[in-house]
Amino acid sequence: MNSTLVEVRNLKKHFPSPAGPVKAVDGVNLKIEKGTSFGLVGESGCGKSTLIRVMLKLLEPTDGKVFFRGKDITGYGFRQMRPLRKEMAMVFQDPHLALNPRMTVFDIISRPLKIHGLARGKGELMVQVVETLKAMGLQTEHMIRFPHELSGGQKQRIGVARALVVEPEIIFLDEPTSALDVSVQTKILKLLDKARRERDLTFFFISHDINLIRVVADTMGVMYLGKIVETGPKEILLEDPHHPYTRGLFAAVPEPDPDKIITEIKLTGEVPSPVNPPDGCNFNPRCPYVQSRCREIEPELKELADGRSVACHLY
Amino acid sequence: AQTSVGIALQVEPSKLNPITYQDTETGFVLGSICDPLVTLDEEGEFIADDSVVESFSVDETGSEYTFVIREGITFHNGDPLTAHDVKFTFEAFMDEELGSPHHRYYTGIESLEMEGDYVLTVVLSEPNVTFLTMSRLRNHVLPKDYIEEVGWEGYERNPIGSGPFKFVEHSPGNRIVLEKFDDYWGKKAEIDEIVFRFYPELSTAIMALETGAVDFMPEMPAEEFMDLQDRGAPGLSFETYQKFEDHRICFNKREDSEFSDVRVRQAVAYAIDINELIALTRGDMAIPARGRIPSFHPAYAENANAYDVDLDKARELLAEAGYPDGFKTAIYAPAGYRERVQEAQQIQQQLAQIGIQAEVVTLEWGTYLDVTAEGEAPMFRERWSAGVPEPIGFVESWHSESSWNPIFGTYENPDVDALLDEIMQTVDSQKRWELYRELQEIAMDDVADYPLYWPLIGEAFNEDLYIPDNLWNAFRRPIYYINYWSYQ
Amino acid sequence: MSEDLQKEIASLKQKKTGQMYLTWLRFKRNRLSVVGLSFVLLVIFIAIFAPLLTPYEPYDTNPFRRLESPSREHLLGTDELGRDLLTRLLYGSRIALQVGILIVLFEGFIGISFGLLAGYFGGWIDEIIMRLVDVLRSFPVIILAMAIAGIMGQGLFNVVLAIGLVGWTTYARMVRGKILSIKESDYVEAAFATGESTVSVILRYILPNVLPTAIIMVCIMMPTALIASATLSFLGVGVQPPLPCWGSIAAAGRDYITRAPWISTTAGIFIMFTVLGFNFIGDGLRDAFDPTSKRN
Amino acid sequence: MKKGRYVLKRLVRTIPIVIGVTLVTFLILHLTPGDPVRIMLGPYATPENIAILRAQYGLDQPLPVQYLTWLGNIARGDFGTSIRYNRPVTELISDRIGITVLLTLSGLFISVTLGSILGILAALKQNSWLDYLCTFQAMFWISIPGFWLAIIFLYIFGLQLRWVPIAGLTGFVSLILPALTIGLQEEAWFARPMRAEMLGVLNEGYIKAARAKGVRYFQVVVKHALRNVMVPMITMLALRLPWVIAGSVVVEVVFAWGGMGSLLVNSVLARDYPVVQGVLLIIALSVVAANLFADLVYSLVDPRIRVEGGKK
Amino acid sequence: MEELLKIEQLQVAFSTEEGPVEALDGVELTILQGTFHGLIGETGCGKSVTGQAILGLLDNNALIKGGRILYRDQDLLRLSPRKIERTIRGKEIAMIFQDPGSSLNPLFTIKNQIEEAIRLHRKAPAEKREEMVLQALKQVKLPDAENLMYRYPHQLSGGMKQRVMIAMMLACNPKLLIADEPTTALDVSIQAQFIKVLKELKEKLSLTVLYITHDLAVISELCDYVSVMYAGRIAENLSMRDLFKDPRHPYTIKLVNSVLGATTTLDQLEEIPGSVPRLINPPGGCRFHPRCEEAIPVCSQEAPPLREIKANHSVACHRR
Ligand SMILES: Nc1ncnc2c1ncn2[C@@H]1O[C@H](COP(=O)(O)OP(=O)(O)OP(=O)(O)O)[C@@H](O)[C@H]1O
Ligand SMILES: Nc1ncnc2c1ncn2[C@@H]1O[C@H](COP(=O)(O)OP(=O)(O)OP(=O)(O)O)[C@@H](O)[C@H]1O
Ligand SMILES: [Mg+2]
Ligand SMILES: [Mg+2]
Repeated sequence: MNSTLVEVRNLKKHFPSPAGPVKAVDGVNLKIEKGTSFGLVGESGCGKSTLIRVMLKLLEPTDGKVFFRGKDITGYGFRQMRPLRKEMAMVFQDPHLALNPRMTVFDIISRPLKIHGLARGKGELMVQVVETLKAMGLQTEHMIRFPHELSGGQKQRIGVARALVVEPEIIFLDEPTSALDVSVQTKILKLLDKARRERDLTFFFISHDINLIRVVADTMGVMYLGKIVETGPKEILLEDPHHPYTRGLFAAVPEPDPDKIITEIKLTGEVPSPVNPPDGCNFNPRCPYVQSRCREIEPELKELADGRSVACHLY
Repeated sequence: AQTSVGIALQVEPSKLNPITYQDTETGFVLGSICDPLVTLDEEGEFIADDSVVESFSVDETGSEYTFVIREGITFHNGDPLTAHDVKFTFEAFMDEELGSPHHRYYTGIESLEMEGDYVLTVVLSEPNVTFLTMSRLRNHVLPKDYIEEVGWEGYERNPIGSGPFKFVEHSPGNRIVLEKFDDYWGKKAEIDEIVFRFYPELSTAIMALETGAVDFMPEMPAEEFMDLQDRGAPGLSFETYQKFEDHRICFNKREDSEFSDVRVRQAVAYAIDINELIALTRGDMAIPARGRIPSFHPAYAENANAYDVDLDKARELLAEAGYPDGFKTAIYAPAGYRERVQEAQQIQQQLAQIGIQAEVVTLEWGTYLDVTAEGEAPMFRERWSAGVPEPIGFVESWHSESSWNPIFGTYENPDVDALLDEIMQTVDSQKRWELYRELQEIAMDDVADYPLYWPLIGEAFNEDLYIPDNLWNAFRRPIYYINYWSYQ
Repeated sequence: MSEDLQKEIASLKQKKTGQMYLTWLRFKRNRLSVVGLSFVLLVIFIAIFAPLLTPYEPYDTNPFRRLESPSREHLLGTDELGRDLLTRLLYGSRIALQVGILIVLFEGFIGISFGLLAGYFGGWIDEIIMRLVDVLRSFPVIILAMAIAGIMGQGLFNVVLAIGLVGWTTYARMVRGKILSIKESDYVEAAFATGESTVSVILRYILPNVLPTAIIMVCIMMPTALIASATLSFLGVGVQPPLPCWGSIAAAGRDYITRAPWISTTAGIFIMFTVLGFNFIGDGLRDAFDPTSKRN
Repeated sequence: MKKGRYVLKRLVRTIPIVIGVTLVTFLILHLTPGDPVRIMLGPYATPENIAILRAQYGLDQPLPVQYLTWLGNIARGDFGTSIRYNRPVTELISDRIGITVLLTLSGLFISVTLGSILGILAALKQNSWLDYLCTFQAMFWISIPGFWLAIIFLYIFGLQLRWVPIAGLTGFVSLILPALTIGLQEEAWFARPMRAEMLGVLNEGYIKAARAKGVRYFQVVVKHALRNVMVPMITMLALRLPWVIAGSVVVEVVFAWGGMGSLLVNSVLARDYPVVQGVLLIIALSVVAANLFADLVYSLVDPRIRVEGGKK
Repeated sequence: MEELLKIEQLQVAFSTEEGPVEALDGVELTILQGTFHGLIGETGCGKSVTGQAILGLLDNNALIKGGRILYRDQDLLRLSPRKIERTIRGKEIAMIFQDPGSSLNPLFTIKNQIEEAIRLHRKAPAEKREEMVLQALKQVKLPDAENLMYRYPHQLSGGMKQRVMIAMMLACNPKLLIADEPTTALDVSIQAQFIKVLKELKEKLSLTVLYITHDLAVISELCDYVSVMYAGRIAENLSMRDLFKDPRHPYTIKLVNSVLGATTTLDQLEEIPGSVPRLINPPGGCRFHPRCEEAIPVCSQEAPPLREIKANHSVACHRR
């Protein structure tokens, strides 16, 4: 039986800027069921990273609520959040930036254990760190290295190890492989997948690579300009994307197959600035099916019969 | 041939106002622009030569001074100089509003009376034999009409006088230029132009003199003079004369001070080797002092105890005073006064020999004045110089009621007070000199202050420059008589 | 298992060259910085052992042997009070280091603390501190210091105060800038995401990353401090005699530049070499501390 | 953001700095221990004189009132009256400011040109002997106290070689040594950043792109690189201005140029507070103005500031 | 088809403080007139260095240790820098770079920068140049070109900048365009638009392009021939079809199999064990051997030469 682990309601995050507020996240609703993997795709700048940071309370939301295990954690302060940090871990996009250059690998991985009091004594700490490292395919000798002495893939494995070591309930992954080469990417993906299956973890995975989301996610969401435009079970969405943006996006992905080439370009133009998103449906300037109400009324995220939700006046 | 003379000044004259200036440099410049009312001869007697008066006289009561002004003198703008101008000048000094630093010397004037255009009588409210001395009548006669027309600020911008040179320009921070006044009534200048240049940095000034960028530097420091002379710096001539000045150590003689005990002061006096100090900062450009009044003056006290170096005696005196192992104290000197700071360091070494550990404290001038006046400085290195022949200034501070008394460390001796009072009232100068001598002998026994030396002034100047011998003298000084200079 | 592990790690650690050692290796590669280091070490050595290096006392005057040119007896000649110049210069290293260190400590402490506050907390604290920095930086150090020392009086302490009053702004700006970039960095965010407290983030993540900058700053600011204090001496408001301070020796010697050029010159050279030393070290450290600055 | 708004914003940001500068200038002289008037007049002053002067300078008022009065006077161009010269401070400064400006600008000119040329050459010939020479000479000049350099220069070129007259400001020749002293000292501060910035810019994509489309290297350096280096160099210029001014104070004293620097030194030593305050304020305000000016210049050079639509 | 550019045994090293980096060690490839030639490989394998070597734009610390780059039978490596500058760059060969953000000079308008290229390589009177700028921008399908050319780079989005770059380089009228990962920084939807523009240009102008990327999917969209690089060497030269249908080199096979497609599952994905070697002390013999499952002793001793196994397909492997 699935139960909702994390839920956000009408979450908003606006950054002040000289030209007006940057509406990075602008009314996001989503639910992450326990034990599943939620994959969120969207193009660069649509607010994916910001969403994760708000959900993790690394940034204060402008509006909306975040629930964890049904509890509203929106107003939680540092102390209240602290025990939850053990439950919600995060893996960062760029492994070169996510590790403190002045800490050894051992320090980096053991810090979360120490913070949450998960190991008694130095011996136990070491055993746990080494085990985690081994699980990541690294050796004991890596423990005394500094990040700059590691390759990109190794660094990202440390990043994953840091998230896994506290045995969290859910891991938020912000494009964990986009800075890596394909061959290295495979390694990380497999490690993550293995960990998820072994530990019954919940994933919240974001990426701009649809193929990647397809591989790692059970449930999929598509984000555009700070909003979720379509979400639902992966198979349904991939099979038959409804939202014009989803369709355009899927069609634009090139295939590593000479027989399948992009024939038609459905997405023209560029993403508008999040400072001044268009009125109504914010996809309307690029939408081939645009109607007059699209320019005035913002479509709600409606649940359809097949289990997906879509924010479009067409449905 | 060269017709211009360059003069190096270390400080830029503040403003060319004969009434209000305080710095010697302004005096140097004004001395060529303006004529004095009376002058001094080589002995320090007041005379009428080179001045705007033909003659002057004092009545037998000593309270009426009559000046007969020379006829035919004109200011640089062509106006004639008359008794009106002299009166105007006196009034300017008396005018509190104008803020002359010498104002108080003129307070004794009751009235100024004119007889015709060329005779002025100054009537004092009570007899004062030193009126000429105190009112410093080296000061300059000013053009009344011109000043009334342009105002004081206008005057400062473009000062005129009746002197041998007229003002051309003052380029601030850079130079002041004067040119020969062709209609001068007296000895006409042979030099066409004087350029005063300002060198805040001593070494630069000396280099300027050496390279011929300037020809003369008034009151050059003894050390630099000695150096140029010893090296025989090419292109320069050298002259020396004694200044009316003395250098001394002052003690804080207030009760809480170690130096309130005369034996301690004597010990210090015995420990200080004046010859070393002179060697240090002046080479042979000084005469070891005996008493305070310089030796060329008739009031010189040959017999004032001079405390030749005697360390044993010094130690003995210290022990008697209760400091067999010496004590810790401090010697203060104003920062930026190189000689005084250097000598203080030497004295520190000398006192160390008798166990007195004196720290050298150098303070910025203003702070130095404050600290010494408030009696916070146990010992300090002082200097007194006078521009007039009456030596009263040297000794006045010993009077327990003098305003200078607390500043120089307080000193009380009824005999000294009585002698000083007597000096003030003695008209006969020979008798006065005698009293001065007696006074100094008493004070030296007390070591009221400890005089160190009387400096000689050496001037190095362009060897092509001819400066008459009679100007090399404490009371005349070449810088005030540039109209007598010439190029050979 | 855990004991074996500990042993294994201990042996690994032994084999592994430490971070400091690597920094040192990188530093050593830069020949100029080694030269700089040796200058500075020499100055420190001299400062410590000055009394053993010379038979003379720095304050012993001799009016009859002043301004002597270098001789066997007085290797660098004597100064204007007949003191042995070399002795004074050797002892002068003490004052130089003292002045330099005091200034750097003073301005470093204020600057780094304010920089930390401004950079970390941002907002109005940052605004106020940075405006103050802007204000103070509008005054040339020497000129403000001169005014302050001129008013408060001279002396070592006032020199330190006067120079430090503007000097700290340089630290504050650097440290703030560095912190802003560190604060924005993913690894700090990652630290918060794992539940680190603010204090811990500052101590474990921000400070260690600011430290190299701060150390480099010290090496860069030391020369400025030394030169500024020498200049104050020259302008007549610096450290006062008879303290054997290089700046005041060089400044006092200027009056004797024509007859005893060695006074000013040697003092100037002592200053120059020390300053050069710190500059070289600063340069070397900048490269040595930043392992990523070189291409792999 | 429109250019006008940018300019306005910069101006507004300057206001608190200007206020701060006046406050610091004011407080420095008023928070010092001791009574300024007593210090000004020295110990020989009578109590009446002190009282008169106190009233005259408004020192009997509470501090904030004094500040506001002072500020009001300054706004009207009245910097008070010099104690030593008994003349308006404004007049004293305006008489001398020209000399200091001349010296500062010529020193700045030498340092910027020399520094830029050396920095560019060093960057273009990275790791060559020229590069090392450039680094070394930069280190050398900044390791020498300015006054010492000035005196040595004067000694060598003035006294020994007699190439220049030691007579203060007497024409172009007399400008060479002072300007060179400042120029050499400051040159280092332009050469090294110039080198670094130039290296940075030369590594930028648009430089490679320009070369890839066949622009001659010389052209690339002159057109594409130099203009981009200008922005950080203008910042450097504004940043170094206080130091150049400080340098010219020292140089003025040594070379017997009576500019504002000499005036300041004399006034500090003579405790002529109104002058000290005036000079301090003028210098600080010109630095503020220079910074403002630099900001405005960027906006001319850099379209990212000039033209609306800055992305980040 | 005519060979436009032929690289033979190109060896490039960089001197660094830690020692020489042997970035390229015997690169061989041939670009045919009118084709798109892909160059793929993982980060740091030397793709960009190869591209830059062709144009003589290597960093100062580079040392060309051997080989030839034949462009229409003249060896570019033998040309003086001056000659390359005057006769090759822009005129014959142009290049666009990965980062669209930094490839345009922020201080000049688009028009100014394109005009510069036109002035250098095409004889046209000043009045006509504006027209040509407009033409160039329209050619790459930039909307609102009339206004756009007066803008500054910071006012454009990444995709637009990259298209301006192409327009600028094409304005030079080069015979060969080197594109160094031009789409890596772009979003998929923008990338698709960009690819489309390139394809159209290929047809219209019969453009020859050396396309550097690590994205095999893009290769499959655009390229006719492909060179696979590994650690400074060419592993395999082959046609695009062969890359997906008939790869021979163990590295190529792994690489192709590690790419996610629309239908691949995680289990199908292959990973390459170990990590890319550092080029300061590269492994002897075949540089791939430490990570190769099929390695035999000779692999660690001798570097395999490129051998043609069929037309337009050569492999550098001892086992094939
Ligand atoms: N701290 C911030 N201040 C102002 N704007 C911000 C801030 N962080 C993000 N933004 C803006 O918010 C928007 C969304 O940013 P975000 O980083 O969440 O996008 P993303 O989807 O993660 O993009 P990418 O795929 O490039 O990582 C962007 O327009 C970005 O410029
Ligand atoms: N100037 C240089 N100095 C030293 N090493 C260099 C230099 N330029 C490149 N290299 C090295 O040469 C190798 C090849 O670099 P290159 O930039 O060609 O890789 P790439 O294949 O383009 O990688 P990417 O996909 O990351 O762009 C790398 O190992 C790099 O570190
Ligand atoms: Mg992101
Ligand atoms: Mg590359």
